[in-house]
Amino acid sequence: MVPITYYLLLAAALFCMGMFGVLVRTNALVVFMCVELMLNAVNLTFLAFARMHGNGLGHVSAFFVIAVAAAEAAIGLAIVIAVFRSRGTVNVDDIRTMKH
Amino acid sequence: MDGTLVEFFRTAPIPPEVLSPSLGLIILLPLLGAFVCGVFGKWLGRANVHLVACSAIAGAFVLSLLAFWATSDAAGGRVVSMANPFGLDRDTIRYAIAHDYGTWFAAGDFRVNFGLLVDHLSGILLLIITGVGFLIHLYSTSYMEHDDGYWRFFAYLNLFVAAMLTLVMADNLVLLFVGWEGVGMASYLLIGFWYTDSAKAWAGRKAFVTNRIGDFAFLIATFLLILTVGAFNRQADARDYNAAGSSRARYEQGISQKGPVTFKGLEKLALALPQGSGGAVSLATPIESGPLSGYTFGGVMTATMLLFLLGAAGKSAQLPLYVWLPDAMAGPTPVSALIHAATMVTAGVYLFCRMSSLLVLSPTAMATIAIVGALTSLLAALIAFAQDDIKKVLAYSTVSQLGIMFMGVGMGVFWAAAMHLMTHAFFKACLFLGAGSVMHGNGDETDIKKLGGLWKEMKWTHATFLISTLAITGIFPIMSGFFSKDAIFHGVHHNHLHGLEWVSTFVYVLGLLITASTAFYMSRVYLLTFTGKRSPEAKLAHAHESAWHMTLPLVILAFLAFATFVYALPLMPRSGGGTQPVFENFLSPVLRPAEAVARAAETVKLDTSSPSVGDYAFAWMWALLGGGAAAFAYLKFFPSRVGQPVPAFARAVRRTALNKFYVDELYEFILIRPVKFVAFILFRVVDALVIDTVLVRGTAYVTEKVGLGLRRLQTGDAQAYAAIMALAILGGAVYALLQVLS
Amino acid sequence: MSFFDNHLLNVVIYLPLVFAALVLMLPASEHGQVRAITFVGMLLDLVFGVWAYFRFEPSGAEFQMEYRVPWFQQFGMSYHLGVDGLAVSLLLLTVFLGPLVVLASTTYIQHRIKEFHLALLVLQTTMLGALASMDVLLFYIFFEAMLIPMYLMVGVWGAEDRRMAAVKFFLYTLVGSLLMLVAIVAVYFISGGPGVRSFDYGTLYNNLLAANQQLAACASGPEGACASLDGLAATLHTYGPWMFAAFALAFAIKVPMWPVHTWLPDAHVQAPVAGSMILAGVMLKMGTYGFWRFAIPLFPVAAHAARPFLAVLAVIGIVYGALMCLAQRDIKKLIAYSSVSHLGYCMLGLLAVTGEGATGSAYQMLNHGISTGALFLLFGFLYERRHTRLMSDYGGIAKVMPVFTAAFVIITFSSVAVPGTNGFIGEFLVLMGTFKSTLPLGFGAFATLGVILGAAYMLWMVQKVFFGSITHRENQHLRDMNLREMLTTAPFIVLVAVMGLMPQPFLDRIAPSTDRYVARASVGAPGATQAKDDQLRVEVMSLPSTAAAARPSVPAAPLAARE
Amino acid sequence: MNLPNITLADFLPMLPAIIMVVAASVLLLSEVFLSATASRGYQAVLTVVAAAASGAVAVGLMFEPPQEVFLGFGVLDPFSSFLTLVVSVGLALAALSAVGFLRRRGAERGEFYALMLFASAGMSLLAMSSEFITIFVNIEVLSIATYALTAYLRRGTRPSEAGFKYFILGAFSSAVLLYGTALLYGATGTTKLNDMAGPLQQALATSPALVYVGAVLIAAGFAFKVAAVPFHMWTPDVYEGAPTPVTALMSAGVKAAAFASLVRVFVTVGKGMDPKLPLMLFATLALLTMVAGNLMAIPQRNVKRMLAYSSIAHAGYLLLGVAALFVAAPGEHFRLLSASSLSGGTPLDVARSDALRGILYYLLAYTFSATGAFAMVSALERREDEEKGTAWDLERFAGLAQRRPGWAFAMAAFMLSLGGIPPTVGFMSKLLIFQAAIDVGLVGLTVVAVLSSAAGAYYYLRVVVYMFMHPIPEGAQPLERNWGTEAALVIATVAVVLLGILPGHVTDWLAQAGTLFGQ
Repeated sequence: MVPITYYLLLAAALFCMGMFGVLVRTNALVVFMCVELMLNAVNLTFLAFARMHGNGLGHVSAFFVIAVAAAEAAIGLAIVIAVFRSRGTVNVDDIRTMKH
Repeated sequence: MDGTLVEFFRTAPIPPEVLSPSLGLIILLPLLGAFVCGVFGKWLGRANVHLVACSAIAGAFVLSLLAFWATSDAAGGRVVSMANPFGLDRDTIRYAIAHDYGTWFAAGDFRVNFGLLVDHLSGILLLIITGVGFLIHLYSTSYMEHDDGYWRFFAYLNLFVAAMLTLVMADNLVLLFVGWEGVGMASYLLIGFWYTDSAKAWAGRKAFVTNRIGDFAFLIATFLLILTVGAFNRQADARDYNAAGSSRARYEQGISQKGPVTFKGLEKLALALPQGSGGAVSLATPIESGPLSGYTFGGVMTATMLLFLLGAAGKSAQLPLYVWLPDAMAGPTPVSALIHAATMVTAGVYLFCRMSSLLVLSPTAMATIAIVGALTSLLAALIAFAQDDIKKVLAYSTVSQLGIMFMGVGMGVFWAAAMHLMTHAFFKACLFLGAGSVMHGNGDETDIKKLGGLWKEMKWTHATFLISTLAITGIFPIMSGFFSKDAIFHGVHHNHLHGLEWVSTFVYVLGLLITASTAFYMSRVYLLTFTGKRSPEAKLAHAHESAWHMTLPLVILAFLAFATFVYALPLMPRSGGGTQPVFENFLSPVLRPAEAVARAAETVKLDTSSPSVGDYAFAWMWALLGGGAAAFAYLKFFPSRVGQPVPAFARAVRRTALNKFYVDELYEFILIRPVKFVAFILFRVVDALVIDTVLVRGTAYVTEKVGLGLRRLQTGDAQAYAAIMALAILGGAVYALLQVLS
Repeated sequence: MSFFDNHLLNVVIYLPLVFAALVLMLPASEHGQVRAITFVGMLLDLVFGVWAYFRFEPSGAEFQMEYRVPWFQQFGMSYHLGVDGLAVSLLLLTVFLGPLVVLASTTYIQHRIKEFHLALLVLQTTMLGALASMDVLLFYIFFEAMLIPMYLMVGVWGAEDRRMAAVKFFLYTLVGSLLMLVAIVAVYFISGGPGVRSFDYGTLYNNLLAANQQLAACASGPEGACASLDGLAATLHTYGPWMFAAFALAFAIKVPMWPVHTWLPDAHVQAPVAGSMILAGVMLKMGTYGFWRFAIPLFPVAAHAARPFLAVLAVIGIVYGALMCLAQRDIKKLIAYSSVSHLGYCMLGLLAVTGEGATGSAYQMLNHGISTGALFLLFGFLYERRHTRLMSDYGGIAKVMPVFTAAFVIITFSSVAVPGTNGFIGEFLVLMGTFKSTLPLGFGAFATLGVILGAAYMLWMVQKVFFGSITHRENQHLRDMNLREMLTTAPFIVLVAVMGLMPQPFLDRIAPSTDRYVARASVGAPGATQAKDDQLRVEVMSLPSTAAAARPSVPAAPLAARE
Repeated sequence: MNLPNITLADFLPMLPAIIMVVAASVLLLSEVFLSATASRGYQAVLTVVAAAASGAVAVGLMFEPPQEVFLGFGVLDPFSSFLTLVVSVGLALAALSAVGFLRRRGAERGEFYALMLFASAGMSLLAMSSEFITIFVNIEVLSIATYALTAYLRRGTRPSEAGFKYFILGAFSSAVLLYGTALLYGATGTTKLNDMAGPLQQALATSPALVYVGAVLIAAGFAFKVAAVPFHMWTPDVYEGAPTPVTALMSAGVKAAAFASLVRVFVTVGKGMDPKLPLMLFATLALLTMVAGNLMAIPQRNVKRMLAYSSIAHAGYLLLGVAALFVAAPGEHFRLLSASSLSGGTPLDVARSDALRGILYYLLAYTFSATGAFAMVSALERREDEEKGTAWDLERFAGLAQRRPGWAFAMAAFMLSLGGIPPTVGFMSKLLIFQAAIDVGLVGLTVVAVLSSAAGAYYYLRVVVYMFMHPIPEGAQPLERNWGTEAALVIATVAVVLLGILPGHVTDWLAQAGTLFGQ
C-alpha cells in the first residue's frame, strides 16, 4: 500500500504549483483557478492525514473546504466580472492603477 | 588749640547710637530723588526737578556730615565704638558707626546683609561724594538749562550718587559690588545721555562692557575669598583665632550673622594668616580640602588680589582697561567732573584701602598694582601731551592721577593715596567744571587750539582753573596736590616690598617723570586756553562768563583744592613717638590692622618718616622743570615758529600720541574682531549648518527618503505582492526547519 | 475651608479649564467677551495661585496641599498632586504670567481669537498640572499634553515660517520625551515586584533609594566592586545610566541645553508674543524642573557620573548662547539665544549640587521667566507697531518711545544681572555655588565669562534698536506705550525690583526643597556627606484605599487542557 | 450513531452574532420590497441598533465564567466577549459614517448594511472559535463579506480593482493558513485547540518539522489578515479602493477579530511548543511592521492611504504586545528582538495577562480612533475626485478648522490619539502595550516602537497642520453635514478623550478579559 508520505509530497507539490500559478499567470481567471488548486492540495493533505489518524475530522474539514471554496468562487467570479466591466480586460498586469 | 573748640568738634550734635539707624537715609534720599525726577520729572517742570534733585543731595550731605561727625564723637572722653561681631568682647571697632538692616539674601551657608559702615575712610568719601556732588548738581542746573532731557539727567545723577554712596558705605563685598555696578550703570546712562548721537551711546556701552570685564574679575575674586574663608575655618586652630583677637566660636558666629564677605571678618582673616601667630594656618599653609585644595593661602590671596586689581583697573581706568575713560568724555561735562574725575573712578583706590589688611599679605600683588599704576600714569601723561580736546586732556590726566594713587596703594601708603583721592577730587572737579564753563562760554568749543586769551573774559573761571592747575602740577608748592602727590612718592620711595625692593626705586623714578609731564601738559592746557590772544578760528568772537550757579562751585572747589594741603602736614603725635601727618593720623583707625598685618607677615616694610624739606624741594624741581618746559614751548618756541614746517619725526611722534598709541585699534584687532568672528562662524557653521541642518533636518530628510524608497515596493501588482508574501513564508519555513535541525 | 484644604491645587489647575469651557460657549464673534472671560479666569487663577503660595509652609512637610485618589490602578498610577517649594514657586510664576499674557495679546492676536484664548487656557492648565503632579506618569501626561496647545499657538498665530517651527518644536520635544516614557516604565518595573511598585514619585524614589546607596558605595569602592551587586542594585548598575540618559535627553531638549537647543530659536522667533512669553517663562523651566525632581534624584549615581559632561554642556551653553547672540540680526532670535545662555546658568547651578548653586538655579528659573518674558512682551509691542524683527530696521526708537525705552532698558539690566535687580541674585548664587562645588574652578571661571558677554550683546541690541538717530522714516511716528501696555509691563518691573532687593521671602520657600535636592543628589557622590535616610525619603500621603500599587491580576482557572 | 448533545445554552454565547445575522436577513428581505426611490434611512438605524444590542449582550456575557460551547469548537470567555464589543463598536461607527457616504453616491442599498452585519457576525464568531475548521469558516465568512463590500461601488475602476486584489490575495493567504492547519492536524490528529497541547508535545518529538512549518504557515495566514509587513502590501490599495466606511470596518473589525484568533491560536498551540519560535516570528513581524508602516506613511499626501499605512504601523504595535506573550525567560544581555533582564520580576503569567490587556485595550482604542478618522475622511471626500485620486488629498483638510471647528477638533483628537499623544486613549493604550513589553523585557523592540511612533507623529501632525494652519482653499465646495457622520464623530471623539483620561470600568473588564490565558 502507498505510504502516506507520497500523498503528502503530492499535495505539497500541488500546493506549490498552485502558488506559482498565482504568482505568474496573467489571466485573472487562471490565477483564481490556481488558488482553487492550492485549496485542493490542502484537501488532499487533510484526507491523507485523516487516513493516517483514522478519525473523521480530516474528511469533515475537506467538506468544509470544498463548500467554502464554492462560496469563494461565487464572489470571486462576480468580482472578476466587475473588473472586466470596468476596464474590459481580466489581465492581472493591467489591474494596477492604485500603487505606492 | 582751644580745648572747648576741640570739645565742640568731639561731640557729635546727634549721638552715634541715635544716628546710626538712619544711615540708610543717606542712600535713600538720592534714590528717592532719582525716582521722583525720573518718573514725574516731565510733569514737575525744570525748577521743581532742580529743587528735588539738589535738595536730595543736600540732605544726603547734611546727613553725611552728621555721620562723619559722629565717627569722631568722643563725648565725655568715651570714644565712639562698637562691638566687633567677629572679635572677642573686648575687641571693639573705634571711630566708626554702623547699622545692619538685616539679611539681603541667604542661601546654603552663605548670607549677605544690608550692613552699612561709616568710619573715617568712608566718612571722607561720603563728604566728597555728597559735597562735590551737591556742587556739581548746582552747577548742572545752569549747565543743562537748555537741554530738554534735564529730568532724565538729574534722575541719573541722583541715581549715581545713591549707588556711589552704597559703594562706600557697604560693610561687605557683595553690597559694595551693588554700588560698584550701580555706578557703572549710572555712568553708562550718563555717558550715553545724548543717545541720539550714536557715537556717544557707543561710548557708554564701551564703558559698561569694559567695566564688566573688571566686574568679572571682581566676582571671581569674591568667590575665591569666600572659599578661602571656608578653608580657613576648616583648618585654623585656636592660636590662629587668638592672633586675630577672636575665637572660633565668635568668628563662626560672626559669619553666620553677617556672612563671610564682611570687611571686618576679612580683616580678622588677614590678621590670622601671618606666620607670627604660630597657628596651624599661615600664608604658606596649603589648603587641604575644598575646591582650592593644593594651593597655599598666600597663593590664593595673591591671585585674589590680582583679580581685584583687574576689577579695580576696570573701574579706575588703569592698564589694560583704561580705554573707556577718554571716550566717556562724551557725557555732559558735569558728569565727567563728578563721575569720571571725583568719585566713581576712585572706587578702585577706595576698594584697596578698604581691603588694605588683605592686600599687604601679598607683596607680589602690591608690586603689580604699583607698577600698573606707574605705567598707566606715565602712558596717560604722554598721551595727554598731544591732545587738543580740553576734556580729553583732563581725562588722561585723570587716568594719570589715578595711576599715582595706585602707586601709593601698591606701595602701602594707603593714607596718602586716600588723601590724593580727596585732593584730586577737588582740583580735578574744579578743572572739569572750569572746562565746562569754558565750553559753555565759547559755544561748546573744546579744542584748546581754538581758544586762548580767555583770562580777560572769564575771570572767575580763569582764576579757579589756574589754582587747580597749580594744585595738580605742584608748580606752586603750597597746594594740596603737591603735598598729597609728594606724600605718595615719599612713601613709595621709602616703603619696601619684601623680596621686591627694586620696585620702590623703579616706581619712584617713574613718579618723578610723571610729575614733570603732568606739569608740562597741564601748563600747556592752561596756557593755550587762557593766555595769549584769542585764536582766530574761535566759534564766538567773545566768550562770556558763566552764571553764579557755575562759578560758585568753581570757587569753593578751588578753595578746597588749595586749603586741604594742611592735612599733609605732620602735626599729630605718632603713637610710636615723633609726629605724623594729620591725614595719616586721621585714617589710622582704619589702616591700623593693615600695619599690624604687614608687621606680622613681614611682607612690607612700612616707613614712618615724613618727607624733609629737601625731599619737597627735589619734587618741586621736577614740577618746575615740566612747567618751565611748557612755558618755554608755548610762550616762546611755537609762537615764534608759526608757519615753519614741523620736522617729520616730531609729526610722527605727535600723531602717535594723538592717536593714543593706537591702543583702541589694538584691542579692536586682537579682542573684539576675533570674538565677533568666532561668534559668526559658530552661528553659521556649528549652529545653522552642523547641528540644525545636518543633524536635525538631516534625520528628517533621511527618514522621508527611506519612506519614499519603501513606497516604491508598492507596485500595485497583486502578483508581486503575492510573490513577496510567498518569499516571506518561505523564509519563515526555512527558519522553522533550521530550528528543528538545530 | 476644608474644601480648599484638599482641593486648592485642583482649583488652581482646573480653573483655566473651566473658563475654557465658558469661552467655548461664547460665540466666536464676541471678541471682547472672549478676552474678558479669559482675563478674568487667569486673574482668578492668579488669586488662588497666590493663596497656594502663601499657604505653603517653608518649615512644613516637603510636599504640601497634597491630593491623591486612585486612578488607573491596575497600572500603578494614581492621581496625586502636591507641591514642594520649587514647584510652588514655579506655579506662582505661571499664574503670574497668565493674565499678563492675555493682556499682551489683546491687539497682537487679530484672527481666530476664540481658539487662541482656548489654547491659552488649556495650556495654562497643562503647565500647572505638570508642576503639581506627584505621579510620574501623570507628570508625563501633562508634560506631553502641554505640547499640543503650544504647538497650535506657534503654528496658527505665529509668524511667516510658523508651520515649520511648530512641527520642529513638537517632534524635537516628542522624541526626547518618548524615550523618557520607556525609561519611566522601565524604572517602574525594576523599582519593585508587583504589589509594591507604583508610578508615584514617593514610592518610586523610596524603592530605589537603598539600591542607589549600595551602588554609590561600590562605585566609590575599588575597581569591579560593583560586579558583586545583585538584585535591584545590579539592574541599576547595568541600566541606570541608560535610563538616566533617557530622562536627561528629554529634559535637556526642553531646557534646552547645547547641542539640542536648535528648536528654541525657531519656536521663539515664529511664536506670537504670548507663545514666546509662556515658552520662555514657564515651559523651558519644565526641563530644569525635571532634572531637579526626577532625573537626578532617581539616578544619583548615573547623574554623578554624567555630571562633568552635563556641566560642560551647561557652560558651553552659557558661553555659546551668548556668542550666538552677538551674531544675530533678528531681535527675537537674540533673546531666544540669551535664554539658552541663561538656562545654562540654571543647569550649572543644579549640577553644582551645593545649597547656593541649587537655590541660585531655582531663583534663576524665576528670574528668567520674568526678565525674558518681559523682553518678549516688550518686543511684542514693538513688533505690533513695525512688523519687523531686524535690528537694522530700528534705531533711535528712544526718541519717539521714551517710556517704552525706559522699561526695556530696566528689563535689560535685569537680564544682564545688574545688582539690585533679580537677575543678580540668581546669577551670583549660581556662580558661587559652582565655585564652591566639587567641579573644577574652570567651570565657574568660564561661566562667569557670561557676565561680560551678556552685557555685550544686550547693550549692543539696545544700542542698535533704541539709540542713535532715527534711520527709518517709518519709525518717526511710532506711538509710545498706551495705558494697557504700561499696565502689562508694570508688574514685571515691580517684580524685577522686589525680587532684586527682597529676595529672601522667595528664597525661604525654595530653601527646604534645595536642601532635600542637594541631599538626594549627593547620594550618588562618593565621599560627600550623606544625609540620613529619613531626610532622603520622600514622605507623601498614601492612597485612601490600600490599592495604591499595581495589583497582580490573579490568573483565573484556565480552560482545562485535556490531555 | 450518537448525536452530540447541543443544548440551548450553547447558543447563548452566539447571541451577538445571531442578532447581527437576523438584522442582516431582515435588511435583505425588506430590501426586496423597496422601490428604487424609497427612503432607506431605517437601514442604517437598524444596523446601529443591532450593533448596539449585540454590544450590550457582549458586555453582559463578559461576566460569564469561561466555558466551552459546541463541544469545544467555540469558547465563551471575557476575551471573546470583549472582542465582540470592539467589533460592534466598529460596526456601529462604520454604519453611521456610511449613511451620508452612500446617500451622496445614491448607492443606498440594504445589501451594504447586510454585508457589514454578516462580516461583523463572522468577526464576533471568529473571536470565539477555538477549532481550526471553525476558525477557517469564520475567516471566510468575514472575508467574503468584505470582498463584496470592497467592490460594492460599481462606478469607477478602483473598487473593483481593490476587490480583486483583496480577493486574490485573501484567498491565497487563507489557502496558506489552511495548509498550515492541515499540517498541524496531521501532527496532532485534532483540530481543536484545547486538545492540541498534549499531542503537540509528542509530535514535537516525532515530527517537529510538521509542527513548525504548520505554525509558520498559520502565522502567515493571520499576518495577512492583520496586515503585518511583509504581508501588508494589499492594505494600502484595498483601503484606498474600498468605500471609506468599509475601510473603517476593515481597519477596526477585521483587524481586531484576526488578532483575537491569532492570539487564541498561538497561546494555546504555543503551550505545546518551544516559545522561542513564536517569539522570533512575532518579534520580527512587529519590528518590520512598526518601522515600515510608519516610514511608508510619511510621504503620503493621500490621507486615506496614509491611514492605511498607519493601520499597518498600529498592527506593528499590537504585534509587539503579541510578542510579549511568548517571552519565556529574559536573557542576560540587551538584545533587539529578544528579552533583556530589565524585567521587574513579575511572574510571567501576570506579565502575559498584562500584555493581553494591553492588546485588547489597544484594539478598542484603535477602533475608536481609526473609525472616527475614516468617518471624517468619508465626510470630506467627493465622488468626482475619486478617479483623479484627489478625493483624499491633504488639501481637502486645509482650513477645516475655520469651516467646521467641531470636525477639525474631532479629527485632531483622532490624529493625536493615533499618534499616541496624551491625554487621548491612543496614549493610554500604547502605554499599556509598552508597559507589558518592557515588563517581560522586550526593551529593544519598545525603543524601536517609541522612535517609530515619533516618526508617526509627523504625518499625523501634518493633517492637523493642514486643518488648523492652512488657509481655506479657494473654490472649496460647501461641506454638507449629515447626522450619521456627526453622530459617529461625536461618539468617537468622546470615547477617545474619555477613555484617555478615565479608563474607568474598561480596565476592570480588561482585568477579567486579560486573565484568560493566565499561564
